[in-house]
Amino acid sequence: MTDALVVTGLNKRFGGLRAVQDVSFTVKQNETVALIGPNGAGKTTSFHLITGFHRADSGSVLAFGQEVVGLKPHDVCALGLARTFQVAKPFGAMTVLANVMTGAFLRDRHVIAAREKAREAIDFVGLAAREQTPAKDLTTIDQRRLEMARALATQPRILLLDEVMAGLNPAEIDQAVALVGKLSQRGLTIVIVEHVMRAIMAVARHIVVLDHGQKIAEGAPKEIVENPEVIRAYLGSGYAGAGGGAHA
Amino acid sequence: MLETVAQAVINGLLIGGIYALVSIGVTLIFGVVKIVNFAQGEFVMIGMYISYFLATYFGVDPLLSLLVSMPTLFLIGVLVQHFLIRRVLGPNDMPQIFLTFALSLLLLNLALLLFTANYRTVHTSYSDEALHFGGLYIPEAKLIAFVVAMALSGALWAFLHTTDLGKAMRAAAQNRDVATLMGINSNRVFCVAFGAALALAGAAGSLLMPFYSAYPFVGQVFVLMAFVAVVLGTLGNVLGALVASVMMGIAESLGIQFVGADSGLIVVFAMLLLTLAFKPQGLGGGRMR
Amino acid sequence: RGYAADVVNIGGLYPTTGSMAQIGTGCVAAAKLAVDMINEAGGIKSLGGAKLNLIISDVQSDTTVTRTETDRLITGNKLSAIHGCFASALTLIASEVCERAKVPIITGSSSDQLNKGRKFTFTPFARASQFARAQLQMAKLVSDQPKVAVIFENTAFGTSTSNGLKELAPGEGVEIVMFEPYSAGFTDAGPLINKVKASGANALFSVSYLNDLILIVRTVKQVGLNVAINGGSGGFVIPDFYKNVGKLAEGLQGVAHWNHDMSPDCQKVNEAYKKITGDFLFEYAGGLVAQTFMLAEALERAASADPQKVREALSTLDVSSGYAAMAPGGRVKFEPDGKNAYGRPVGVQWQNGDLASVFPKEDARAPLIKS
Amino acid sequence: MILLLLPQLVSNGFALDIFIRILLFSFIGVAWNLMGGYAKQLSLGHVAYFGLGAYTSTIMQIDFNISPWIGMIAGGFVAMLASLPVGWLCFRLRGPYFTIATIATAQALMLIFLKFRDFAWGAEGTTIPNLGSSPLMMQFETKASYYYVVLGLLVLGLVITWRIERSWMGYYLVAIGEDEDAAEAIGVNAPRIKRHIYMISAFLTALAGTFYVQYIYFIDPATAFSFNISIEAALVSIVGGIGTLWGPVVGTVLLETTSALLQSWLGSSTGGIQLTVYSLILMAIILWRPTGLMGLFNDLWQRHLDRRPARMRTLP
Amino acid sequence: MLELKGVSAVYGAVPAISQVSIRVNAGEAVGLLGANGAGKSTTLRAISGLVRLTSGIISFDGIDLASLPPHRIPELGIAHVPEGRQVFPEMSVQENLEIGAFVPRAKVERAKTMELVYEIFPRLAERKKQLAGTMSGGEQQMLAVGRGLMLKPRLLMLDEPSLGLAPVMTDVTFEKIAEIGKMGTAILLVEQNVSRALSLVDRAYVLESGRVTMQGKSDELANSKQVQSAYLGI
Ligand SMILES: Nc1ncnc2c1ncn2[C@@H]1O[C@H](COP(=O)(O)OP(=O)(O)OP(=O)(O)O)[C@@H](O)[C@H]1O
Ligand SMILES: Nc1ncnc2c1ncn2[C@@H]1O[C@H](COP(=O)(O)OP(=O)(O)OP(=O)(O)O)[C@@H](O)[C@H]1O
Ligand SMILES: [Mg+2]
Ligand SMILES: [Mg+2]
Repeated sequence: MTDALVVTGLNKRFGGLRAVQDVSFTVKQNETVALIGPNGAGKTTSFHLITGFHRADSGSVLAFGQEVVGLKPHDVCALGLARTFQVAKPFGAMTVLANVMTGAFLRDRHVIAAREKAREAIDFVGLAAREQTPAKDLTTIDQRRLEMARALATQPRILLLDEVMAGLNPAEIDQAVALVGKLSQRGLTIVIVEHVMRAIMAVARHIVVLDHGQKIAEGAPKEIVENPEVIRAYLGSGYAGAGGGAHA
Repeated sequence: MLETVAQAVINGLLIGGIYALVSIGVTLIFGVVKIVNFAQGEFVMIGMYISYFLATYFGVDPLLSLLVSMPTLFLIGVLVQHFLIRRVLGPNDMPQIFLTFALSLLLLNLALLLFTANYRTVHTSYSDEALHFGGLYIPEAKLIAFVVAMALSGALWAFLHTTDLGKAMRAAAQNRDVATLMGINSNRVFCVAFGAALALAGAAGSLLMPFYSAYPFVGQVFVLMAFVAVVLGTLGNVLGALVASVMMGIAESLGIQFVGADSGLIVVFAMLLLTLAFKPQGLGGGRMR
Repeated sequence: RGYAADVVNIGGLYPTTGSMAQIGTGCVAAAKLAVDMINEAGGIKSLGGAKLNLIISDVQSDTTVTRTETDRLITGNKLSAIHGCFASALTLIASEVCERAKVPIITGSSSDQLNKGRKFTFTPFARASQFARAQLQMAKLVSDQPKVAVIFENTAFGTSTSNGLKELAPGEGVEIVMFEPYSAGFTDAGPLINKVKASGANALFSVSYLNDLILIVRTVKQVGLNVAINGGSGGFVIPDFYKNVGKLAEGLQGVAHWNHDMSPDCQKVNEAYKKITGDFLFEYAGGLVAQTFMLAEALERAASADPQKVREALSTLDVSSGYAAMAPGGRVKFEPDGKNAYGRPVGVQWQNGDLASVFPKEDARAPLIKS
Repeated sequence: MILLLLPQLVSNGFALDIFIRILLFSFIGVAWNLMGGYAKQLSLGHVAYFGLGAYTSTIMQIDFNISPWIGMIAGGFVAMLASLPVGWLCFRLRGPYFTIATIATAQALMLIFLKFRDFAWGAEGTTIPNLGSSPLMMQFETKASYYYVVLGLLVLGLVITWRIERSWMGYYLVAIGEDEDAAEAIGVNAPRIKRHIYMISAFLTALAGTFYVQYIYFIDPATAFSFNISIEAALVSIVGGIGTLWGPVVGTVLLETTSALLQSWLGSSTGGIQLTVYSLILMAIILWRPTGLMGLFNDLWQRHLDRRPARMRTLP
Repeated sequence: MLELKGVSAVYGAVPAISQVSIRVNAGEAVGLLGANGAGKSTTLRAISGLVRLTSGIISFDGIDLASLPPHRIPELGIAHVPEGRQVFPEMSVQENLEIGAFVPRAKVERAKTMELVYEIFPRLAERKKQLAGTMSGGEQQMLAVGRGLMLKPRLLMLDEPSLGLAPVMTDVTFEKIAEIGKMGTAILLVEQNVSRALSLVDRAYVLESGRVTMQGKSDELANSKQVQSAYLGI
């Protein structure tokens, strides 16, 4: 079985700053991988590179064996890679339903079919009650849910989630984690960026750690939280001390 | 031949200074208030009429009348911002554009009603004189206008970049609510910006008066050039607008000389479209400077 | 009801707003003056002293508005005739509407296109091509070897006039060293005059509207260029020109449809107009007074307010005295294409702040001053 | 229905003329609205296509004696083709950059038609030959016939808009107008969609150009490429409500009626009054309803719906 | 120092908070907890004058805030770090911080405060010239907090300061907030990371659907069954 996502030697500079340096990692099909690292480590930039919003200076990204570096974002999406944005970008003037239908049209141009698919995605993320609300009137949290629903409506095979759980309280995080779990059960491959370790530990099979644009560690969650390098750069002593149980 | 070219460049440079005054006003309003002011040309017209009437009835030299036209237009700017523009500020830029468009139509026709369509000219001692160097000449009135234009642009740039009020303007432009949290009165800041931009238009009017005629439609002649200049020099970028204006003046002049007298604008438009094709953000890069 | 004869409605189409408002407002004043004169003199006698009723409409210097307004004037009022729209694009449209509605239109516009296949369009004044010939002949009067730079605005007015110049120059023994259209409404005449200077011309023909011309004349002064300027018609022959350039205008030549000193009649009307507006009667406005009288004359002969009959009367009109004959050449008789068989332009020169008729001899009221 | 019978009911030619203008500018507004309203690409250079349509059919008619009916379609295709390079250039730009680039292209086109005098009559322009009544050549004796032609165009424009609005394309357009990056992220090929809608919009605008020339019997660059037409196209949509099916129509009805009434009341008085009043009214409308009059109608409609049981309110 | 009495506010016709009464004493750190959409941000916005009150009184040192124009409120020494990293995207990091000290009371010590901010967030010092809009999410959050500190506030209101911060950074930030509190600045903290928040504040209020439903000392709340199940996920 081909791997879902194979990133090799990815590089991106902004002026003098090397935001992403020689990053390589592999995501197997139907696996959930977390991308973590301190602020400014290059996680969002990596997402931009994979989905075509930035053009990589060098390196390759294979999605199910197909090269996507150089493709436009819509082509990448058509190949089955859907993403969310760190700062949600809803279509403010459209209703929640219309937002999600717009995503659904990628696979089915019929309005009625698209509406069906959209409703399903909306239900899935728990926004059914707000179906007719204009997106600009949603709370930031709901806007992120909407963005997930919209991405799901494109029927992706790989879903890239950028901090969709930021700002949730622990109880809400548990719900969100369950949601991601359900997506995984449906066969989706997921790459998730998150600073909430409670969530990472719960969903990720495999963790890739970036720092200053470079990969500093990679492995199973258990190994990662004990990796002194990761503790120094990212988790902080507070986390190690609390033995991973605390909310962070 | 060389002389002809040199003269063409001088001519272009000088008129570019006037374009700069108009376009910097447009770019300032865009940079701060985030609207494209289609009525900017009509405010130049008002400046011209102020200078004209002061010169005709009180014998005030148009250059001195700068001291009246600039404050008057500043005040008008504050009022326009406070009573009109403020009400349509929002994410949608269509109403704003058309509000200023309607304002332009209003001012133009009001001028027609009050001042008739007649052309009005002021003759000063320096109006039709020029400095001659060999075969080259520099019209005095235009030279003065150019120098004052450059000085005003420089002052504005310094203001925006070194003073807190200047920074506050840019902050308010980017996020009004958060600017309020910083203690910035965005309403007042916008009024000041709009006022300053109109004061520049007023200055342009007064500086034009010694060598140009005032009439109700005069603003439209300059405003198209100003728009091209602000886009060419990146919207909101004062330095960019200045450089672009001067470049356009020179391109127009050379175009008239070497492509054809009816092709000055074509050359300018071609320059705009080419620049945008290769640098969609304009020459000034992506930000307000 | 039919065309009752207690009042006769005449339409006037003039831009009193928009870019041509300048001339349009003067025309409206002149048209009103002419109508008052006719009415005071007893109206149309063959219609029992019916008064003329002038219905003015603002065509806003805009083509769509012109189309609509011409229609509105014709259908909304029982019009006997229309005059108006000196600007050629507007006149062409108004004329097309009038042709289809079968209402005669008399106009001061000099566009040659107006004389192509039209039955209801009458043009009592000189045509664009005639202007060119007069200008060339005047150039010969000031210099033995005229080397002319022709610059013209890239509008209908500019191109049609200048085409004549180019065609006729060789025949008139005039050398054209520069022939350039320019974009009307420029911000700076510097580059253009720079080019004229480089051409080595000793005479400059500028086919321009007022503002461009003001800048051109002032720039020529700044450059210190020594050329004889002929400003043609249009913006050059209106009072505002002198008001704006002052002394610089002295000695500049032009050609006009009409001039206020051509005949005692013209002078009389001029005085009356001056009393109202304070300015002298400029060509389009003066021509309009004459046109109004031509219409009155035609109505008189037709003894009917029916537009068809008025058209018949106009086409057979032949006057050589009175206000209706106030045209250079002194006689008005329309040819089948609507041209005045005797139409010609008058050469003028700014002298002491006034516009003096200097060419041809028959119309001259003052000698041409050679600078 | 009433619209169909209108010419029979209204005998006054002037009133009919106003209706023709209303329909024509509604149609231009509808064409503009497809791109400017739904996809929020504020073009102020649509007159470029209007002019190209006008010139194509007039050149075909006068130089080759081809019926303007055919010329009209040909003009549409010329405009469509022309929209490709213009779109290629302008769509890389966003916001005011886009707007000003469109103004510049339209102006440049006018200057080119002015410059090349031998190609299409230059600045002098030309009048349309008077053929009397000749429906095959789009010349009619009665105003009513012109009325039906332009009514047909408007219906065409509205049907196209209606179909697009309800389809995936409509959703894509609005999405692009809201946030192009987000649209790309869900697989919307924004450049292509914009290109397509621009072509449709240009095509329709060009049809209006042909009709216009045939109706006013005259063409020259200043008329065919008048900035006012670009403005009017956008203005009627904005006043009526952009991105709505009926917005441009509502806006045109309001603005054209106002301007026609002002013109007939004040048209003969001193220069400037009617336009002064007109611009005041325009400002008042924009200040009062920045989102357009359709917003008002929708609010009223919503209020009406609110009084009914909630289940009625779910969309189909 | 700060007192809200029966404050209500609406968005359009939708009530966002109703009859909210809270108090922050001088030098005290107070938390504002609650689920999404409970009205926490709205409460802060009401204090800053960004939403209009439909009823109630907000007073600060006896001054009625609702009667002041919103831009006068920071002059009193109230800093508000808004939710969701709202930096000025087209200004540099340094300019953002300068603007943070726009009011006269902060301007005098601007250079010194800026040193302090750079010390807390070295990343900002490294990127003085970078446009704020191109910073990463977490970097922007640091900038927003830093900008709030620039005001030299007497009352510091923080709306989810840890949003998007890496765990190490969260630790540092909370430490510094605690330090600032110890130096006498009153703090009003909105935070989803409830256990963290409770360990920092002295007292807290719990909002539910726009109403205050619980209040008390932080340790009391931390031990309350209700809080534990609803907000701590225990
Ligand atoms: N357009 C840009 N210009 C300059 N620098 C940039 C640009 N975009 C990103 N950067 C820098 O590149 C680095 C990586 O940013 P990125 O957004 O990928 O971080 P991140 O890992 O997502 O961090 P966070 O967890 O804070 O969201 C940051 O230091 C950021 O400031
Ligand atoms: N701009 C707005 N327009 C309309 N409703 C709004 C707006 N902002 C907030 N609301 C509504 O007001 C209520 C309170 O929102 P608020 O942002 O204060 O909640 P919060 O407690 O800060 O939540 P969060 O944890 O999501 O930040 C919510 O129901 C929300 O939907
Ligand atoms: Mg990030
Ligand atoms: Mg909040």
